[in-house]
Amino acid sequence: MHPVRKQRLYIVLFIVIGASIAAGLIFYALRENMNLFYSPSDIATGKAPLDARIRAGGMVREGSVQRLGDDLEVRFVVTDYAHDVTVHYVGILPDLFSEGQGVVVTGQLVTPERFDATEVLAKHDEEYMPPEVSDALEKAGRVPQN
Amino acid sequence: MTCERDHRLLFEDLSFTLSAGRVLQVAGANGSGKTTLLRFLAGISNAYSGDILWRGDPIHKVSAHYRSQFLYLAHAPGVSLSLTALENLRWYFSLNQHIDSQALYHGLREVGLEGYEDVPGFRLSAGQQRRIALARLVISRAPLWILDEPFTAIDRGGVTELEHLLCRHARDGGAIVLTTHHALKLDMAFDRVELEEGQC
Amino acid sequence: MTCERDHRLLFEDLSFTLSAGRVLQVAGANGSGKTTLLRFLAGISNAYSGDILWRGDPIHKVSAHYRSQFLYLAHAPGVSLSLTALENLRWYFSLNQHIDSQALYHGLREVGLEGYEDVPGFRLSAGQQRRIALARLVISRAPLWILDEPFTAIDRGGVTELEHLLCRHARDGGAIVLTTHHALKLDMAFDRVELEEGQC
Amino acid sequence: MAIKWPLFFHKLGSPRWFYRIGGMWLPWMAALTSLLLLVGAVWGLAFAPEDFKQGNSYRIIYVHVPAAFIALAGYYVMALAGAVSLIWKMKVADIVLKCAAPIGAAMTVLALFSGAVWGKPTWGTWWVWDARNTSMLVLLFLYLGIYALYNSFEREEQAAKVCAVLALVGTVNIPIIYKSVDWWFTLHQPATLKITQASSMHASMWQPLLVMIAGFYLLYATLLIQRVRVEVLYRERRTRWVRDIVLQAGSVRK
Amino acid sequence: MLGPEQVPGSLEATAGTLRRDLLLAYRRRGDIINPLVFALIVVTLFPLGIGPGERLLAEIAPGLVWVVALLACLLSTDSIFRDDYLDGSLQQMLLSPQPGYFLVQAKVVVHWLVSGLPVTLMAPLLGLMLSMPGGGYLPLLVSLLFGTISLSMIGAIGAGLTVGLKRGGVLVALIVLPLYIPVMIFGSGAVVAGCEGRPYSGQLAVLVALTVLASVLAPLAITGALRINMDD
Amino acid sequence: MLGPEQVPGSLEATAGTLRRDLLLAYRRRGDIINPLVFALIVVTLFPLGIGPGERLLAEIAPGLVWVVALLACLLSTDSIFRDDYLDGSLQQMLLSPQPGYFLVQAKVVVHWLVSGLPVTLMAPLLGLMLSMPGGGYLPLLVSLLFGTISLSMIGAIGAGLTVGLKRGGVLVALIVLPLYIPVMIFGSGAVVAGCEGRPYSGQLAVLVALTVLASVLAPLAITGALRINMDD
Amino acid sequence: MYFDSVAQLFAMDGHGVYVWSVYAAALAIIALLALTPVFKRRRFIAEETRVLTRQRNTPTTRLN
Ligand code: HEM
Ligand SMILES: Nc1ncnc2c1ncn2[C@@H]1O[C@H](COP(=O)(O)OP(=O)(O)OP(=O)(O)O)[C@@H](O)[C@H]1O
Ligand SMILES: Nc1ncnc2c1ncn2[C@@H]1O[C@H](COP(=O)(O)OP(=O)(O)OP(=O)(O)O)[C@@H](O)[C@H]1O
Ligand SMILES: [Mg+2]
Ligand SMILES: [Mg+2]
Repeated sequence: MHPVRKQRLYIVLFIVIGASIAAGLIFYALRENMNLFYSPSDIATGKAPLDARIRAGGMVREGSVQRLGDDLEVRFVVTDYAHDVTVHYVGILPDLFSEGQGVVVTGQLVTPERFDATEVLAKHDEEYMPPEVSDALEKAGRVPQN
Repeated sequence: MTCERDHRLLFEDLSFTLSAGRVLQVAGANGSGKTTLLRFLAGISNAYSGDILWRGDPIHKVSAHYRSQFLYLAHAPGVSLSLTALENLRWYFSLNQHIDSQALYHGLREVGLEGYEDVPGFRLSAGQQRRIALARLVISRAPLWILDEPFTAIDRGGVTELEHLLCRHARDGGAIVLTTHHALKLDMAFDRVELEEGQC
Repeated sequence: MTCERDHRLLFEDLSFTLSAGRVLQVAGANGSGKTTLLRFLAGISNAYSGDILWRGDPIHKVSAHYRSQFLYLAHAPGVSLSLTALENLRWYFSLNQHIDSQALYHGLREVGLEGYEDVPGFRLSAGQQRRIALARLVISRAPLWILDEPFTAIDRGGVTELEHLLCRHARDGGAIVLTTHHALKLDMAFDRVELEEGQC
Repeated sequence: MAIKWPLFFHKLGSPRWFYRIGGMWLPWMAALTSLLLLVGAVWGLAFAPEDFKQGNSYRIIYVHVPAAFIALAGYYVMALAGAVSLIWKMKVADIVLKCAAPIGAAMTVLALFSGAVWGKPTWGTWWVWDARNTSMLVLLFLYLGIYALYNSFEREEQAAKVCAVLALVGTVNIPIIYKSVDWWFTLHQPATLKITQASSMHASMWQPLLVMIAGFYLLYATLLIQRVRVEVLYRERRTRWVRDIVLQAGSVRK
Repeated sequence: MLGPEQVPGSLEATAGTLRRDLLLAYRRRGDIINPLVFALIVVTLFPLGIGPGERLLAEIAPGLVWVVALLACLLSTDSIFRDDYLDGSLQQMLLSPQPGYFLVQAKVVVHWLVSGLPVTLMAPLLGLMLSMPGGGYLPLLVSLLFGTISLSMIGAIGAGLTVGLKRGGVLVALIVLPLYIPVMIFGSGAVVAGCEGRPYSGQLAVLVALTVLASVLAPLAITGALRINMDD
Repeated sequence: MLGPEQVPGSLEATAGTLRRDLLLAYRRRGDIINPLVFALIVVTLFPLGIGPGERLLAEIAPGLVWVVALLACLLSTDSIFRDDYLDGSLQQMLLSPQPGYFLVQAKVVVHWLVSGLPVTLMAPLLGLMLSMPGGGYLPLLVSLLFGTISLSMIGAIGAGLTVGLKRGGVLVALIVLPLYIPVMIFGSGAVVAGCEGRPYSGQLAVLVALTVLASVLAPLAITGALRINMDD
Repeated sequence: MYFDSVAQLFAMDGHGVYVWSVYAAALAIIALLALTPVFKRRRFIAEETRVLTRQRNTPTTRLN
């Protein structure tokens, strides 16, 4: 074979082999759960590890927020409308935190039902509408998120 | 064997042909573009318009083949000062030509570095360092030599020897392009291209 | 004015004296120790035994004074390529001598860099860059010049001019030590010290 | 090249042609851009209704989203110009590569700034290390890297080629970065404007947004052409046609 | 004229370059300790800067060790091609009839042997100094082993792009760090997971995939960058 | 013979050197952003490596910002004298009849202007990115302002010692970091105190004292180092 | 207009600072981007005019 062609062939071969190995590995990795983020359903089905620093998120269930004592301890239920998990948190909640709103909490799972949070972030969803529309929707019996 | 080169426009219609067995000196004052021209010939830079042909083909079309045919000696000659003379040559030829070990020793002997084969480059003087690169000329079988100021830092005796070497290569059917500010004295006729300052 | 230097033992009893109005060429093959000797003379290195005397005093005793008396041009000449020719010279003389601006322009004109005063160094060719350093010779009033291969990269015309400059300095009562592989042609007599390879 | 390219492709590569055509288009584009941005901004600021949850702070969307879109698109413009410059050695592509970097970087800064300011009232913090924020910050670094690399070369041709390589390598990396940060942490909201489904935003609110997005795309094109034209003058300063322009514009005394 | 049979094959040329670079590395064997000591010192700076609380240190340990390893590699990367560029060897290499791809790969591999590998081997010690939990050591070693390879490969792109510039140092860092980020996220992710007793094979798989990809693709970019810079 | 009246005074020589170096810095003005972006990127690496938790980040913020500022200065330090050494300017400077002390000081000051000062000005942004508490910003600015001066001075000693070596980078870091430690302890100490609402004027006073000492003593060491390296 | 008064438009129920600062920043950045090439062009013309004037007045240099 012409030497220049031979050189090119080697290079192409090298790249093709490398790419296939990489593809295989990625395929394997996709089947593993690398996520640090768990939904209440994941937690309920036992996918989340206990006593490890993880993140969870979902909606704050309406009417579930309870202030305990006069210090900053709060308890609320995070739900994905399939399963629930109860979150304990001591600290100041962000301004936008409210019932029916999305949150991301960081902390650890003490038991499969109880999550002790060290951090609470309010998450905003992609719905945008004027208040009148939202009121109208609510009157018509549709909750304007998810 | 013939090698042809045409080169136009930057040097305003410069055009020359170099045939096997000939030596071509590129002359001109400081800043007239000698180094620039040699870099074009070696295919390092292509900031020119016009064509440089090697046996009828533009060099950038046959670059891998063309690169095996010439030896280029630049201001920085590619000699690593942390390596010995021998190690430097061994690497160079592992890339360029099949050579046996004896040839390397022979080459170093020819350029007056006998006894310095295993001395690291940084312990040598400016001229001795330069001679390591010149040893390649003795050893290589590449038909075309492109030499930018090969006589730099070389002493009187060395210059004469190098001139002999150039003649021998040309007589053996090789071709040489070189620049030098030194008055070239060869035992044979050679061509000159003069670059003028305004041209560039 | 007389300048004396004694230098011993490394070059096995080398000893010479340089007087005002004289030019001394240090000659020798590659690796014979020319650069090394010049570095001793400039007080850069003191890995020698013996004495180097400036008007009777060892140079390391009168170093601050001695340093104001000579101009040293090394392989790397101290020209910053990010600055223009003019800026380079201005800085050099702000350290070494009171000079007026006109002298700088004059110096650059003398070495053929007229019109290149405000061009950054990296845009110049090898020889033009070297000429920036040579402009110091035209301008400076230092009595002693120590020049290591001043002709490197300089074209034929430049060499002749530089040789004239050397003569003029010597005639004006200056002293010059230089190395070169080039056959020095001066309009006046000059001394030579030959270093032999075995000596070093 | 064995392939015959359409004539306009060759012309596009000619700086002179680009300068002339760009000059013809520029005033119209600038006028339209100003109009769109003005209408969009006034509409978004004063006429669009407030959001039922975020109140008025959501009006930042009319700057944030277009700026973020442009910041991302700008990188691909740059990489594309780099590819063209490496493959076809087209002068104008070199110049586009150079000019796209500062504009893209500025838009990235704007997206970051507006996002940070928006985050204060909505998330309660100026900055969180979520996937969108982080990858946007990295995008800024890529822009700055290109800019710094370009400016450290003394020869423009070389600078352009080197940056073209970097831009291409960066293109491979942007999706990887985005994906790698994505599984890692997300707080930023998902897409509001969806191509496949109806937007989850009320019409009275997304109409001005569309105007603003169109305005920003046009703004980007205008700014890019404007910059490229000036850069063309610098690059071609030795040519007759640029000298003629100089002679016309300035007063060369005899 | 020189026939193609007189030109050494790619394998021989790559071996020659490998031998030369190993020899150079051996001549400068003192340089191996530089990144090591740098890593050690930076790891010492942290307790001094943030206070010596063991809990806090343990918590940041996996990330910190990775960041430090990365910086140590980065600092040595900038000079992969510098010397060869200055003395003209690089030019000779690129003007030889050999494909740059494999030669460049050989150079990067040697660079990894004298920088990435030692740092990897020292990493457990750094972990220990920061009281990193026991489960993290295995993923630390494995992730750094592969991670440093890709760092060398990616770093070499930056080194190649800036080889013609006098002051590469910080510029290389600037160009290269954004490209390192995915590697670091998966690498340190694996170590964090290991520390907390979670499975980490997924992260490692992605890391290895990135490494393999970088190893086969980066030489293309490096060779291109070097060729561009040769024409200064 | 040249009389002493023909030799420019120290003031003139220092001014000349200052002008030259400022000019060089101006020609390479793009380089100013390099340490800035480096600092930004390294600060970005940390949340990615150790996780995005705000509490943790805020806790390590003062120390981290200081360490990063220090590294950014360090990386640019290595090249203070490099170019001048390579092109022979340094040799000419030391062979001139001027005292090296002031010339060297001028060079270091210019270096600080283009590296330490910008990093200082950017530091509050870094603090913000790491959610540093509000009380820390003032001491951060002041401590870095003085701290970076002494870092430049001390770094220049390292740069001077290694200027003759081809691969300075890591070695400089190695030599210089131990000397930096006291500066960093007091600097980050002041910031930590500020974050926690404690008084910090004591630490700042010590820091300023160290800076003044470094500024008057370091030039001696630097000049010595450079002279030794000239005789290679 | 959605708001009842200009004052309300500026205040935006307390979110005015955020919203208006973003729009101001956008304006500033766009203005900066649009004006730099204008100045650069002016500088270019001035520089080149000087060069051409010099070349006109020195007959040795040719104008190609
Ligand atoms: C510094 C912080 C922020 C950064 C860097 C950032 C970045 C981005 C980017 C890059 C996009 C474009 C995404 C795409 O093209 O797919 C985007 C879109 C968007 N961002 Fe942000 N953002 C930030 C904060 C926020 C905040 C606080 C909000 C509001 C709660 C927000 C709301 C939006 C919206 C509504 C979109 C449009 C989404 C779509 O339709 O695709 N952003 N942002
Ligand atoms: N990097 C550069 N950028 C712009 N112009 C340059 C550059 N390098 C060289 N030049 C210019 O190109 C011209 C030719 O330079 P070249 O180095 O080819 O000259 P030369 O004939 O080799 O001179 P010398 O004998 O001094 O080595 C010079 O006028 C020089 O000013
Ligand atoms: N750094 C060094 N360490 C040890 N030996 C050295 C060193 N530099 C040079 N030498 C040796 O010292 C001798 C003299 O070197 P020098 O550079 O002075 O020679 P030179 O006469 O200037 O030669 P040239 O004409 O080649 O420049 C040489 O034999 C060289 O091998
Ligand atoms: Mg030349
Ligand atoms: Mg010598």
